[in-house]
Amino acid sequence: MSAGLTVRGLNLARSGKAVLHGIDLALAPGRITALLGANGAGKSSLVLAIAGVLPATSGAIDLDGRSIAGLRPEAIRASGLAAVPEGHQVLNELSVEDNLKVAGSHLSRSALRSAVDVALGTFPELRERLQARSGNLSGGQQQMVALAQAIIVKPRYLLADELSFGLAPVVVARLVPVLQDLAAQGVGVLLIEQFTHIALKIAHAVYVMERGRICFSGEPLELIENPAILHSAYLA
Amino acid sequence: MPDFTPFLVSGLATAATYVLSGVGIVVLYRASGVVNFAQGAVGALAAFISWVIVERGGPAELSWIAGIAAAAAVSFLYGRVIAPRLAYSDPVMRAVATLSFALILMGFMGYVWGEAPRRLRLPTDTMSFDLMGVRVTMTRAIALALGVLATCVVMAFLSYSRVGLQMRALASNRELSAMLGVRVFHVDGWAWVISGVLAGVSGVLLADLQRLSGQALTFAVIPAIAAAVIGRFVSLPATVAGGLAIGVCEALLTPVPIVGPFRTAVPFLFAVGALLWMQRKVTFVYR
Amino acid sequence: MTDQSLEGVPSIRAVRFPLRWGVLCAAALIALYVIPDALSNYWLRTFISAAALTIASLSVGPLFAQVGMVSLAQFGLLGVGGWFALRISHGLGAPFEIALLCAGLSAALVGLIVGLPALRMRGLYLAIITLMMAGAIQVLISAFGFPDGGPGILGKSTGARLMMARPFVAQSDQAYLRYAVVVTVFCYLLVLAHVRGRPGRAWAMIRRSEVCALAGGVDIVAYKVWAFALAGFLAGVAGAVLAGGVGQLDGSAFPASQSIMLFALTIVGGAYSWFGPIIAGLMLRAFPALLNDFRVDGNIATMVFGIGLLHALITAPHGIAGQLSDLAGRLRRVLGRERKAGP
Amino acid sequence: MIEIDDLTVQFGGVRGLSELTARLPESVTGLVGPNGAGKTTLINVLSGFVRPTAGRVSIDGQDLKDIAIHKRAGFGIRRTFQNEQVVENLTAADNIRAILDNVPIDGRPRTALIEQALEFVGLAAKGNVLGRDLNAYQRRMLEIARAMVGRPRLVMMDEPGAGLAQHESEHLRDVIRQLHGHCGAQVLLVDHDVDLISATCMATLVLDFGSAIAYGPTASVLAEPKVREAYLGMLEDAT
Amino acid sequence: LGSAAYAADPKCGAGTGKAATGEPIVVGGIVSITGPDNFSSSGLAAAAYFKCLNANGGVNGRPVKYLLEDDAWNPEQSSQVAAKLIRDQKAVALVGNMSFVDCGANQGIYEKEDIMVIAGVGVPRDCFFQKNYAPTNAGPRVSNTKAVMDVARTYPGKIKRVVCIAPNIPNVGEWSCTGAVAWIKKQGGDGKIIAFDPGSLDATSIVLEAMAFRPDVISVGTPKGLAVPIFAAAEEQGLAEKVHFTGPASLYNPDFPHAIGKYWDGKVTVDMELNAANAGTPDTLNWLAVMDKYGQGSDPRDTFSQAGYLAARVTAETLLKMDPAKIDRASVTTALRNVNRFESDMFCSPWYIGNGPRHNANHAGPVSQVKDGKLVPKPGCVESEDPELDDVHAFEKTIGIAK
Ligand SMILES: Nc1ncnc2c1ncn2[C@@H]1O[C@H](COP(=O)(O)OP(=O)(O)OP(=O)(O)O)[C@@H](O)[C@H]1O
Ligand SMILES: Nc1ncnc2c1ncn2[C@@H]1O[C@H](COP(=O)(O)OP(=O)(O)OP(=O)(O)O)[C@@H](O)[C@H]1O
Ligand SMILES: [Mg+2]
Ligand SMILES: [Mg+2]
Repeated sequence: MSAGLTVRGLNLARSGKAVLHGIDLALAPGRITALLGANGAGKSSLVLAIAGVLPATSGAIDLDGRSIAGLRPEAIRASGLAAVPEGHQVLNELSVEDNLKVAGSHLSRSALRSAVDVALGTFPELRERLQARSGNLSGGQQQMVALAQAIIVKPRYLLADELSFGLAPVVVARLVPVLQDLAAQGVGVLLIEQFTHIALKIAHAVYVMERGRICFSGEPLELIENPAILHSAYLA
Repeated sequence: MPDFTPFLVSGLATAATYVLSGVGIVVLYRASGVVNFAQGAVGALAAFISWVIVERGGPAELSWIAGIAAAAAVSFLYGRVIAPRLAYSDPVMRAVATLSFALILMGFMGYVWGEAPRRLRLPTDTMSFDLMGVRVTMTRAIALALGVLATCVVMAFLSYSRVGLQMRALASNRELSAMLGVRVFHVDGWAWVISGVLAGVSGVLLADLQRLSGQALTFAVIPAIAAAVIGRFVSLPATVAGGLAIGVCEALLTPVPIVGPFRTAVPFLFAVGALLWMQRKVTFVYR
Repeated sequence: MTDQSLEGVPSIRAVRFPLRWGVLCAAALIALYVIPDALSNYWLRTFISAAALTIASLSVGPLFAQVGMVSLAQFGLLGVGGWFALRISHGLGAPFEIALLCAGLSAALVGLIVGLPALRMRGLYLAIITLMMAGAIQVLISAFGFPDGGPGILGKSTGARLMMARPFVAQSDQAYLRYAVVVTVFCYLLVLAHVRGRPGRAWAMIRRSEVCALAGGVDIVAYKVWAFALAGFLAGVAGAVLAGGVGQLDGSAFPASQSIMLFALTIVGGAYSWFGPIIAGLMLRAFPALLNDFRVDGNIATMVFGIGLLHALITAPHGIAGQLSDLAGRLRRVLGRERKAGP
Repeated sequence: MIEIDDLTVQFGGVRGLSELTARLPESVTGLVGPNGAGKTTLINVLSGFVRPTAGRVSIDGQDLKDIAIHKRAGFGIRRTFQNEQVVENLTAADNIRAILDNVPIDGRPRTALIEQALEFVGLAAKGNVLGRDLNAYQRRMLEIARAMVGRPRLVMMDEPGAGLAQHESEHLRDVIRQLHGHCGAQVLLVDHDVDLISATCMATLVLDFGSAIAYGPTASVLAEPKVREAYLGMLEDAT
Repeated sequence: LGSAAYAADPKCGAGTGKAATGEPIVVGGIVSITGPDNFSSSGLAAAAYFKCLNANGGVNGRPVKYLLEDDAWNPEQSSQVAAKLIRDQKAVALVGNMSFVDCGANQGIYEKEDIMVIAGVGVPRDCFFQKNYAPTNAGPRVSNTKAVMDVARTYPGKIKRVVCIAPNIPNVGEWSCTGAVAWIKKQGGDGKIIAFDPGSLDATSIVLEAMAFRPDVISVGTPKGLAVPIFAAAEEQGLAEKVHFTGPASLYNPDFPHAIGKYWDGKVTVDMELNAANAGTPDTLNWLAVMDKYGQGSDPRDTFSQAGYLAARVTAETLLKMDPAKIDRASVTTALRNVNRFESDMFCSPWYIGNGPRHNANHAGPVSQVKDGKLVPKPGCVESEDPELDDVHAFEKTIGIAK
């Protein structure tokens, strides 16, 4: 009955300051769900909490009916949820290739090789930089590495924080069909994106956050038709 | 002009213990980003435990194994219980925390065993052969062989095994590694155990070759750290070369008049030299 | 917004002095006048040492808190300062104040010469290099020993030892304790002037990140050198105060482990707070004296210090001073609430 | 006026910049290009963090080769970072004061300069707030304030719009537009938000593989087919 | 021997058997308990003796209140506890001191307050060059000289070259070796001092350096803890066959033969500052009896303990001769300075304090040999012929001790 990622009543504090208040959110397999909200609304914090990096104060997080609240990040990753944190974070000291290998270290050698090939198909820019120290890559290239790391593991749920962060428009345009493809294969995608028009275009469902609370959830169409909702959330 | 050959031969064995310690330090740093100032103290503990067992009439082999196991255990314990609580503070604080670990171990050893005269003996002490006019015990030969062997094994482990790759990932960014599915505690544990074992071997050998004293063995970490600095905490071959150079230089300076008494400053000079060399090209990669 | 309101902003929260510090000053002056006479000779000497160690800790704390540099050689530099103070005092018969200043300057210089290669490196390397420097200073000190009144540069006497001359105005232990406290206050003011001024802001940028500092036009090496020199100076002054207190120094008292202990207790005391160094000074000298009174094994003290440091690093990165000021803040809030609720 | 001649930056086997030659006279210039094109590298060369392998750059006729990194702020080359670099334990005002310590202020009172700068980026009320208590957007604005105090010649911004929401992005636009008029500095702007570039930049330089592929008035450059192919892709069709 | 010690009832002071109840006389003592080594047995013996004295009438009815303080090998702490004992507690004398740092650190206060220190064990040079400090032991320099002289006498004509190894500690290292080297040079031989950094670990290098001098005898003049690795390194090189090994009294410790191992059996001689603990002479037996009855079972019965006992005894006997009502620091200092002859069968020759500018009364004693895991004294006493003692000998003539 409970396929999907559900978050119920999630509260979170960072450095003693409450940043999430009773978040309810559901992520269905095969659908792209957009999460919008102003700076500091708490989107990234929510992603980190789901991924197990930030310990939630209270609330439930279930993955396909199994509670993952309180698990360590690596365990959550192992149960099929991949999160791409914001700010193009990569393992700076490692080469691009090693970055990809680390992400796929649970795969067999041959499975890993083909998964890496698939990821490089999406980001051909990385192919000639495979041996480069990833800390030396440009910001956009690092974001590509981070996304590739998520694609490699073939997750059942993908949380992408600031998908287009630092990416050239040409790359963003290339990513859109990739995400849609993933969704078509049954992956549940949570998309956080500064360019609202892109997010609303490809999402099946939308949540809007305002100061640590969900203030809207529904169809993208509702928001497109009623831009005031979004506007007030951003000006909050 | 004094004859340096005997000093060279004697210095090599000491150098080998620096190498063992230094390699342990580098492995740990590469995996968890901790510069372990307690490496010497952990080795000292191994030596004391071995000594206790031998004094009680236990078999020598058991005594080394127990000593080294104890070293691995305390190292692992620190890595499991204390280090994770500091995992997100900066590298300097993590290094300083190991200093306090060293203080605790030092105080403990001082309290339990004090500084009474004692000696740790290995059966290999009595076997010896002559090399260039110096009698070389098997212990020394073994120390050198172990130093080389351990380095090779650890190098292969780091570059070819998955755990090795994951160790490097961990050192780069713990939080992100965890998000990428690296089993942090598991990998970390490996690193602490390896470094503990290396510390233990080095401690037992040093205690045999030189002196069984908590203070002295604890501060034997300084040449080992200097060796690791030469390897920039990354390169094992450079660490090995550094450790050997420091140990041999210290010994070779012994008969040189005037500078001889100051030869304990050799690690310092090497480390400074290495730092100056590394500074030639300071590049900023920022965006 | 007026100019004054901006001027009044404390630039760094770490050194914000408590309110009504005028009252505090007055109280301190009275205490300074009264307390030494009430102390036993044992505690007088203990507090003289504690004052010196407070200065030493003051040389470690700001370096760490403001610039993010860890120096594990400060106790060695204290020895260097002591050496020069003794030599100048014995050799030239110079007044104590001159010896004090020279001690500070020479320790700053020695620290700089040895630390310079590491200053361009990040914190960790600096920590390592200074630890080794502490070891090297230990070798030198035990090789040369401290001057005890003889002729020549080494100043080794062949007859009886001479004690270092104390300041003219502070011959007795009581007066010397007051003197040491005043010197400590001067050191505090020196640090404060730095932290509140231009160097303090430059250090804050360096601490944030070196790119930030470079892009902001900060000459990183120069400001780091300056910070290190200041720390060396304070350590040297501490050495002179200590030498004046005991009358002479012993080569065995400056091992690298003492430098580590000094750093450790500075962190435990609270490097970010103005009274952290005082706590550190007391813990380094008064606490062992207390333990000694109770006949506790020194090894146990070492373990206690180690555990204290670990505890501080894990749970209270701002040290005891940080916890105390948290407590004071909480008390003030509670009291404030009561007052508000009262009328 | 930025003059770039035959500028090459080699990172081991990779070319960050490849024989780039350009004259950038406009008061607000955009710098765009695909990921890894060398935009950040160019900014790093100008601010001194990267040493060119060959070629030269000069600003207002002054060859930058002769100016040490930490002296460039004083000379007037200022920048913001993609990862903001606000000092957490200084107040917003002191963050700016720290810069004023190292740049010419022409004898004007510092407090006035600080107030003006804060006012300009919309942080007038935040002068006493510690850096760590500012939010991401305020920090980014504070960075801009730090970059524009005390006679700057060139203010470079590396992706200031990344991650900003729409209305914040609009405020940023206003600030960038007024920057030149306010302090007289030339502005070099790197961003992947084409709207931001079009709205603020008079001219735009497009880089690809470390070389210029187009330069001219922003609108016409962005309309060039090779730019659309290398950089913009089919995004317009998607929206 | 144990039974003999038990059999004897300790004799202290007047030996009345009645506990002293009068106003206590405060006597202090500074030793190093915590730190690199537990260096306190001298003070513990003094404490035991004063307990015994108090149980036997005390000082004409006044008990001695003996306050023992730990300086933890730290000069600062030493000066603190000195201030406590002398200024706060108003001690009339310090007795049984045993510390590496006390002599140097407290010289100023001892002279300023003019208080006499009858130390058990002095090590650095300062302990033997002060007007107010009189140790009952001989010191490492005298001891080293005697050790080398003894080897030279055992193998007449064979010993020409001497190496003396010492830690590079100011006022201890070089100084402690200079006597032996001066002596061998006077005999037409040659000597070399190897001062090594105590922090240095590499004993083999030290031994090799010593061997490079081609010595006939090596004196290992280090604390016992540092000596063990040096002997180990020498064993590794099989040196006992090539060179004679000896060492000063710092090696005279019951654990020492065991620590260096069987290889050295019969191959090492160690100097003694006092007659052996198991000599069985009356005063030795009395000391053991005092320790058994008034000390702790864990207190060491070593040569330092003997020294502390002697220091306490000489003090007590001096106090006993004074008017109990007129015992203050000044009178005690004067009385102690007037001690010109004190005899015990632990000493090879009479001991004294005297009014001289420095004190090194103990400069003759036996030498022992490592045998069957024990240190066995050789018969006879060796008299140090260190030229540095010339002034001491001259002073002894004035008080009629030396011929
Ligand atoms: N490391 C941190 N420590 C303490 N508080 C933090 C930290 N990071 C973020 N916060 C606070 O948490 C709140 C939510 O921040 P978060 O980064 O989750 O927002 P966001 O919606 O992702 O914003 P953005 O659009 O800037 O990415 C903000 O009020 C912020 O001040
Ligand atoms: N320090 C370095 N070492 C090696 N290669 C580098 C270094 N810095 C940059 N590069 C490489 O130089 C090229 C240009 O990088 P740069 O950061 O200038 O790109 P960019 O145009 O800013 O891209 P983005 O839009 O993604 O930020 C990239 O391929 C990058 O990998
Ligand atoms: Mg975010
Ligand atoms: Mg870039």
